[in-house]
Amino acid sequence: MKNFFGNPRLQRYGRTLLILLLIIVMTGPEGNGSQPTSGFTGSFGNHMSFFGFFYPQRWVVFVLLAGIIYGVISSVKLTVHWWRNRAIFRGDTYQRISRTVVATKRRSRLKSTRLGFYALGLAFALYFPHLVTDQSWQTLVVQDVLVYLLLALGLNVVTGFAGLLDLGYVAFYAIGAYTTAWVTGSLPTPPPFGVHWNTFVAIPVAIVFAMLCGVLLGIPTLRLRGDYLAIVTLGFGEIVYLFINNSYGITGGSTGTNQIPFLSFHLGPIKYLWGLIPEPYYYLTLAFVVIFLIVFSSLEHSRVGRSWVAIREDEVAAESLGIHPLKYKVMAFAIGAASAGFAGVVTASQTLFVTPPTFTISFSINILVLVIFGGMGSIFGVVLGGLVVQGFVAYLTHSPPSVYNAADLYMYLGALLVVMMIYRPAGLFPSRRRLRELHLIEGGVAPDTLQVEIGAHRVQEDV
Amino acid sequence: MGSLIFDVQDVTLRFGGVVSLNNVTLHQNRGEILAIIGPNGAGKTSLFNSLTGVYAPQEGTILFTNSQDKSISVIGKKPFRVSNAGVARTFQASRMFSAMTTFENVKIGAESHRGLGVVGAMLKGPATRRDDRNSDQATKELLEFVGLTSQANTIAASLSYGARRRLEIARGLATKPEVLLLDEPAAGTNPAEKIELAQLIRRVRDEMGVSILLIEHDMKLVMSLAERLYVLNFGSVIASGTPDEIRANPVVIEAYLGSADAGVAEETK
Amino acid sequence: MSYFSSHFATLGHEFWGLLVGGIANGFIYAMVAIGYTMVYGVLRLINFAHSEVFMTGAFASFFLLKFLVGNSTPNAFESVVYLIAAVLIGGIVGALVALLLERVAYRPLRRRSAPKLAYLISAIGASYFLYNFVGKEFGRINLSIDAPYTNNTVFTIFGAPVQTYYIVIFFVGVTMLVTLDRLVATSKLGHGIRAVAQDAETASLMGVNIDRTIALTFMLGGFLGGVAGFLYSIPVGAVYGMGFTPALKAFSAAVLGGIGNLRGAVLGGLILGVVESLSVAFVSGAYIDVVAFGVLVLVLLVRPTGILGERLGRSA
Amino acid sequence: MLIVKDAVVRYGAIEALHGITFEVKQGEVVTLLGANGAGKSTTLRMLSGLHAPSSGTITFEGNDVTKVKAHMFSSMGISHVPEGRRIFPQMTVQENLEMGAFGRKDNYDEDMERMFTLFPILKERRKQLGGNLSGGEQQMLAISRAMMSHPRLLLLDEPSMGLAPMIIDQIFRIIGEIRDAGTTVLVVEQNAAQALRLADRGYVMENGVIAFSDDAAKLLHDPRVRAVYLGESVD
Repeated sequence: MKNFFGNPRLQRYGRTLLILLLIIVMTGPEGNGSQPTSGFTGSFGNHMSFFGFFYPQRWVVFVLLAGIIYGVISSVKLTVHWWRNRAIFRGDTYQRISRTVVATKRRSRLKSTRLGFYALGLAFALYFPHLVTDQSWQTLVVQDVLVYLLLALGLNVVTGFAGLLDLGYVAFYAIGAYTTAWVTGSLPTPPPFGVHWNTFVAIPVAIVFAMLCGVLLGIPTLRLRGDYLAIVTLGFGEIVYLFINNSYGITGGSTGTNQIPFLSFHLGPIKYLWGLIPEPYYYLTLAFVVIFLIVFSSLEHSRVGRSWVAIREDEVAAESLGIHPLKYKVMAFAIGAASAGFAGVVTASQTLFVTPPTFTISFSINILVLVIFGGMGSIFGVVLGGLVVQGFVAYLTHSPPSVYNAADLYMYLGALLVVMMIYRPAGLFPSRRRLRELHLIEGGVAPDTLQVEIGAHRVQEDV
Repeated sequence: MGSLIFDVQDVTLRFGGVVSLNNVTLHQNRGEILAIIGPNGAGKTSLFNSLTGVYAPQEGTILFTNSQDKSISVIGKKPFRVSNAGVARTFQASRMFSAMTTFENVKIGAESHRGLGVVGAMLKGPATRRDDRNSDQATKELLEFVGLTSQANTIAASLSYGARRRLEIARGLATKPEVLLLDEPAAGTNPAEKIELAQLIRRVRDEMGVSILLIEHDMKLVMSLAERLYVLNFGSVIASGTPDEIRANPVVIEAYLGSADAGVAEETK
Repeated sequence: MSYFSSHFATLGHEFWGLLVGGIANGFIYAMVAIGYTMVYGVLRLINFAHSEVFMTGAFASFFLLKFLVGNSTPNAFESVVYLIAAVLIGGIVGALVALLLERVAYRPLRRRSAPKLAYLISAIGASYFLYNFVGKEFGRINLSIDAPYTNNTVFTIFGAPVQTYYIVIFFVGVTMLVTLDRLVATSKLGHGIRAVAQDAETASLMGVNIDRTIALTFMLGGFLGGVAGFLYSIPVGAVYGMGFTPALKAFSAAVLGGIGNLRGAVLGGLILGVVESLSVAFVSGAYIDVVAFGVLVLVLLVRPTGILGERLGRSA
Repeated sequence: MLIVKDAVVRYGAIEALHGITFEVKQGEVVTLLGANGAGKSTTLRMLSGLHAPSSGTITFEGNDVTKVKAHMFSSMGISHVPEGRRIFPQMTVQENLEMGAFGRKDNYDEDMERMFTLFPILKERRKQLGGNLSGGEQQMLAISRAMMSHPRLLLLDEPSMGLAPMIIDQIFRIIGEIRDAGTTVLVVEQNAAQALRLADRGYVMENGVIAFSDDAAKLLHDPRVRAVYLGESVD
């Protein structure tokens, strides 16, 4: 009997069935806790139905869908098998490593392909507003895609480059947005020196503020293990939320403010005002994204970037070479914070209002999904992944299909995170280096930096 | 010559009830190739870790003196500070950055002592570029020195044992140390690689003027390389002297082959 | 000066009442903290999804009590039976959810010895999935629990009323914690858990099945977490995101006591509960959640190994 | 009793054992000798399921155990005293011993008493934490812990590591007693002379292969053994 259930094929079918059930449930109608058993006792068509199990038409649709997906996946797999030499295509580490070694030789070619992609992408992005003239769409692209990309690029420095999990990322975003409101004199707190400053002034102020908070939070916590950092940042995010939501006299409390002025430019004869039309904002934010891309790419390939990789791969060895791990971690953290603060200015100056509900912890998770989906540590991957995920989310927001409820977004994002970690932990468009690291860690060749032991009592003996 | 580079006095290191180093006193002269030998579990790596700031012994003093006659006390210093003072090391189970190329590994060593320079790194200013070129140059020279030029773009994890050892030496040298600590550099290498390794270690001392402190199990290598040795057993120094003195010391033979071996040694002669 | 004196006056006035409430909360934190500490012991990981175990326990008890109590007023015997049933169902569902988490979000990663970052992300994903899923299925509103008893003042301590609710918590909490402590200290399963926590490889040489032990560890922690969820929800009701804040506090409690240390988790939970409760006199209600976080940061700064130290898998 | 055929073990990309073949007969003490990194510990880890061989077979008492998981070995009659003792540091001496009997369902009080007679010092320390014992005491505890499962084959990994000569003598004496009581022993040692005087046969490993083997008495006087350890050339 045990052998029967241990049969891998059976297990695979079982798993597929489970996933199917889950999808049916997930896309089913909203449930109702005050009549929890109505699905079992009530009529089938009743929309109080428990778990949406009793919708036969859904079953048919999803069995068909699952069949199609299964078919596509298996045929792709078969093609890959046929394409690669079967002998090389075995799963053990040794060969995975040799494959990645070969892969580096293709790197230069890859680089030029990537540049080509960027050029094409930029051309498309520049032309985009002419393609999609619907203003609500344009607004969505600015607010739900481009700003998210800025944030994802910043978080990628923290999580991707330095390998630190920052779940309170949203707090720095909030700090940026509220600093904008403060500097422009839109909060109950008087602005600095009593002057209602131009929104552009908020940019440096917000960056410095966010960075400072990042450093202050980072110095005590970054000494600790990675999982402690995650939970402390989580708590920090919650505190910032509590603060902005409750300090009526300082931040406007739960109503926030909607008094932030338009972005404007006034230098001698040159005047420009970003008004209600989304297009100018689109180009401005796009420019910011491009700047982030360039700056963070050169950071990745600099001495600083290499030091992060060294610390990530083997902190003990890095330290023995004279690299101060804490300093570099704090710096990654501060750069991430500054990016989020900057994105906060961008958002606040576009939406013209800031309210606490934007800045819940869930938002950090959303950004994390973008980084993970594309591939931690790969700027190219984060941009591409961010475009795919946020583009899809924007589409769902703009014209939601009947099975989708906006409130369920985080259910899907959470599931996506788990699925990614199980099947594609390096992301869909991973950086070669990250992929290599992952294979080496999983093959037991490289140490896992998060695994650094703490208690000296565990160091029993050196051999 | 003659001045001390490492001065270790009465160092004791404990983990719970286990005494890893017991009252260890030893010294290394500037420019010397010194070896520490001893059976498994004798505390050799603990000593290395204490010399580089990884462990902080409960008792004793460790003084490191650089060529400007500036002394620092190692105990209680973080490893990166010890490294910045001029002590480089390799690890027993070599700890390269396995997912990086050989070149990148060494380059990290060459760059590690500079300041942060984030803004420069983001904007790629001329000073940053110049620094980068200098590090590239230094890296190239070091790879040439250890004979890894042809494998500069290989991923470190796929190097042979011998090449990994040389890579670690190059990476350590890139930090411009005054003393290089080698933890079992010959482990896992084949006889031909061992000979090359011995030559390399001697060249490091002769051509770069870096003192060498060595832990090694391969006696042939140690005896041919070291000018002086200390023998550790159960955490204490049980003997010291030149290779010939050590070879003839019955205490050492006993530590290695067991208590009855003085007899065996005679019988085999 | 007058600021503090007036606050201390408030504190003096309500001290005993706050203390009783604090200890009650402390038991709940302790029971959740145990889950963190046990999983941490065997995997060296914070189980980010533990908050959802807490939540599902509350929901399970909610449904059971809705079914059992409905609009009736149970007599004394029924009250006790219903209460035990609710505790059990909360615990069992909590344990099952914890087991599910281990299977889905942890085990596949463990099989290929993934880096720790992957576990954290996977657990966070699972947590977000679970709580939004529950929100979707049972509505995003607060469901009030049909308590199987009437909340009377049973007796008073220095003028502070001790209500039925507190008695229930003390009783259930003490029973659970003592049982668990004995279980881990003396049973074979407990020995296995402690051995895996201290040295998994050697434990396997002694014949301990690591996979099974880890799964059981999740279930034990899940059981207590689920029960805690039920106890917590009696006065405030069950709602889909309810796990987040108490779980964060419970984690702080675990760190405060020394993570990996069972008794430390209990001690940390009680201390945190009391400190938080007493600080009501100084901190305005909206910011009361910040106190636990402040304690966490303070502990991490001053003594990251907690009060009793990180004694992985030690019984006492 | 135990037959290993062409076993290959890899750590990631590195092959640690390049196909080794040897056997242990009922009632023997067999020793595996060799310099550091020769693959001795890896061999033992393979024999107790901690590292499955990527090819080759292991047969124990006629059963193929090549793919058996680590936690099954103790109930099959193989006990492993790992390198560096690996005592559970936060468990008392008594609890450590109880862990050794984890797989047993019968009463093991008698065995515990036996261990306490073998190593009286453990009885004195039975309430102390394993992590607070001295190195020698830990080694004694590790051996008695392994004996608690009543193994028919005992695997010992460097029992003399880091210990003072007097303690080493005592431990080897006990290993002899264990053999006399009917347990087969496979011991990995650096302390070659001690091990060879106790053992019936010995295998000498070099760079992941078995270089040569012989009766212990002959190996004791074999210059090649000395060469392996002291790095002298064999004339």
